[in-house]
Amino acid sequence: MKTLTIILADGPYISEYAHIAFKIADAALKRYHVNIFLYLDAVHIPRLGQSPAFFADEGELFKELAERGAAIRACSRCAAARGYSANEDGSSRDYHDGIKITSLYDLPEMIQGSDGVITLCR
Amino acid sequence: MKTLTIILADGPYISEYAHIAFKIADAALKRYHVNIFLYLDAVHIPRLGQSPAFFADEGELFKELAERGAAIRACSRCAAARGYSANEDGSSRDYHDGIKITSLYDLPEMIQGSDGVITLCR
Amino acid sequence: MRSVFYLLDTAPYGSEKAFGLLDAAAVSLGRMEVTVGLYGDGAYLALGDQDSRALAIPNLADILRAYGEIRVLAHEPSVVDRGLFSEGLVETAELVDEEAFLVAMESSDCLILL
Amino acid sequence: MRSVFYLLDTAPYGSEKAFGLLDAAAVSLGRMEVTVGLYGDGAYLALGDQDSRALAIPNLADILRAYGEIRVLAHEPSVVDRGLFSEGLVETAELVDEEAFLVAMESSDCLILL
Amino acid sequence: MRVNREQVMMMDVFLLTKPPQSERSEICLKLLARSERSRLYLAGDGVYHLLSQPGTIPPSCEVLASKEDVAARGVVPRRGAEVREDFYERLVEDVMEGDGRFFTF
Amino acid sequence: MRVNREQVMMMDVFLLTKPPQSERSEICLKLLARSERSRLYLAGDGVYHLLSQPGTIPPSCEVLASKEDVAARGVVPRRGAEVREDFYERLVEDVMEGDGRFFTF
Repeated sequence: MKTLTIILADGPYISEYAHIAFKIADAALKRYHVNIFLYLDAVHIPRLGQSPAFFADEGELFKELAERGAAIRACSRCAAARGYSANEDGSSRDYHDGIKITSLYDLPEMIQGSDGVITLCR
Repeated sequence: MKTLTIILADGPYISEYAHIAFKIADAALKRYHVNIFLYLDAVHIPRLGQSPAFFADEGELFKELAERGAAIRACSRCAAARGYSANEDGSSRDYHDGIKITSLYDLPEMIQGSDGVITLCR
Repeated sequence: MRSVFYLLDTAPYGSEKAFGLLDAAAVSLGRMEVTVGLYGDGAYLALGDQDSRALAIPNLADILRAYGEIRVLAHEPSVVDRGLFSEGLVETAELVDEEAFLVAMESSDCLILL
Repeated sequence: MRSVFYLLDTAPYGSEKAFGLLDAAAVSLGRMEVTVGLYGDGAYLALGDQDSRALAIPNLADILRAYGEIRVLAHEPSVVDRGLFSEGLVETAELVDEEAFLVAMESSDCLILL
Repeated sequence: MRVNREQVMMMDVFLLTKPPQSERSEICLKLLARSERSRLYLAGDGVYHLLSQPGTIPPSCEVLASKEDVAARGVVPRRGAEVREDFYERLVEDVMEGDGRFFTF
Repeated sequence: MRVNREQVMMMDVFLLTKPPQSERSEICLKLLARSERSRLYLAGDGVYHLLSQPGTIPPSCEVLASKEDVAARGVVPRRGAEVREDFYERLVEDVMEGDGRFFTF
């Protein structure tokens, strides 16, 4: 199966890129494997307990992508800086299930093994 | 005592504005009352448990400003969207002490009562 | 501070800034004289036929219309550069030249950009 | 993907993007051919005499120097427009004209912008 | 969805989400002008390019735009474009199955 | 710190943190050009304005720059400027005690 990697760098709501990434991943998961790497402010996306008044809850949407098989990984340096701590297996009590905090070395690994790479940020 | 209001809209680390605001507030608190309104992504600034590898912990710095008397308020809509819930008194279990989640109506109130207003964002 | 100028220089929908700026302008009404200035990509906010239902986000043109007390100035050179001059624009937006736009910024007590 | 082009178009220090981009480029070495392209305000990263100790942030020019295997292309028109042409630039940065810059983007398997 | 391989071959694909006056749009349009065969996907603030002067986007370039983004922004296309509801399905297909180059801006 | 009231009166104060090619810098410089008496504070990426062509900032404008930001970015000022360690103290003083206008970009 071919692989698509999406790289994000913005948090949810402030820009629409988390949501555009969701729409791309949603379409891609029907036929392809999908990786999503959360870099810089994008580590805020999988946070539990988001309650936006006017937008869809991006955390829930990304959880759904993970349930459907997307490999979603957040940069450990960026996550730690912003207050998200990782358990030994990379999961986080602040994150939705299935989304892991991981090393930046996963980024080139994802890129190298991909047939398509899309970076979205402001 | 004269009042300075600082309005922020970026999260910590991704831009240097949280840190510039700290330096301005640090200087201003010697002679003036300081308000800081955290809007949009700036509601991430007072989060507990930040552990940046290469920068100062902005959460700790803003806690210090609050201890020195700065009134630091975060927009409730923006905070709820991003997963920060408020207790009845406006405090949050996710935030450093002294920083409150409040209504956007505090913003014009702060502006109206100020002798200087500085907005910093990307 | 008795008057505030909110300057919008980013396009609506692509970021939360336009919505956040309008929300801040709306809650400032009654307390202060409020001007919203549309400059650069902020000029896109003036497009009249916005329909954001499929994005499930509030219609920002309708917010402009709902708060008629907000003075909305659209910077004409920005409007022209973006090919918006011949488009239908929101009725409450006032097209002003650069001089008038800068004078409005200078004569407000306080400038806020998001 | 066997080659990656990281495009930096924002100034260093003002945002985390320059640091994040260099970090990503550094960890990509060994796995892929890595080019960092400095375009627009990204050209400021090439200034040679950076000293960020007072900001307590890593020196980004030194990071460029430390990873000599990264091919660093500075877009000449961006450098000239910013008055950097006569400044001392980081030794590992290669000044290239627009044609060469675009060709390098086109010939990489993958383009990443932050 | 069936793919016509001939049609997809050697087609350069661009995804653009930035408005016309941005520097990233400018780079995108430079690369687009150099491509012999191209398809441009406009999403988010990229749909404002549909208001541009004729000629900014090469006439030979096929343009697709995201329907909900065009509607939200109140854009009436001044240039021929397919405004599609299945925009993201088409984009993904092109990114994954095309063998031209792909760029996002 | 003692303040010379005469000196502070009717001085327009600008804080600029954006680099020269940005649109916000452009607006700031337009307002600066219209001011009869001005002081420009450059912090963050604003210090890159010290590399600008002479004439971009009005010659009569007093320019102050944040020392740590100038050093970090490796900027050698091409224009007369006070590169100060007490930059923020001075800025706050001017914002709070001046009775000209104040703008941040």
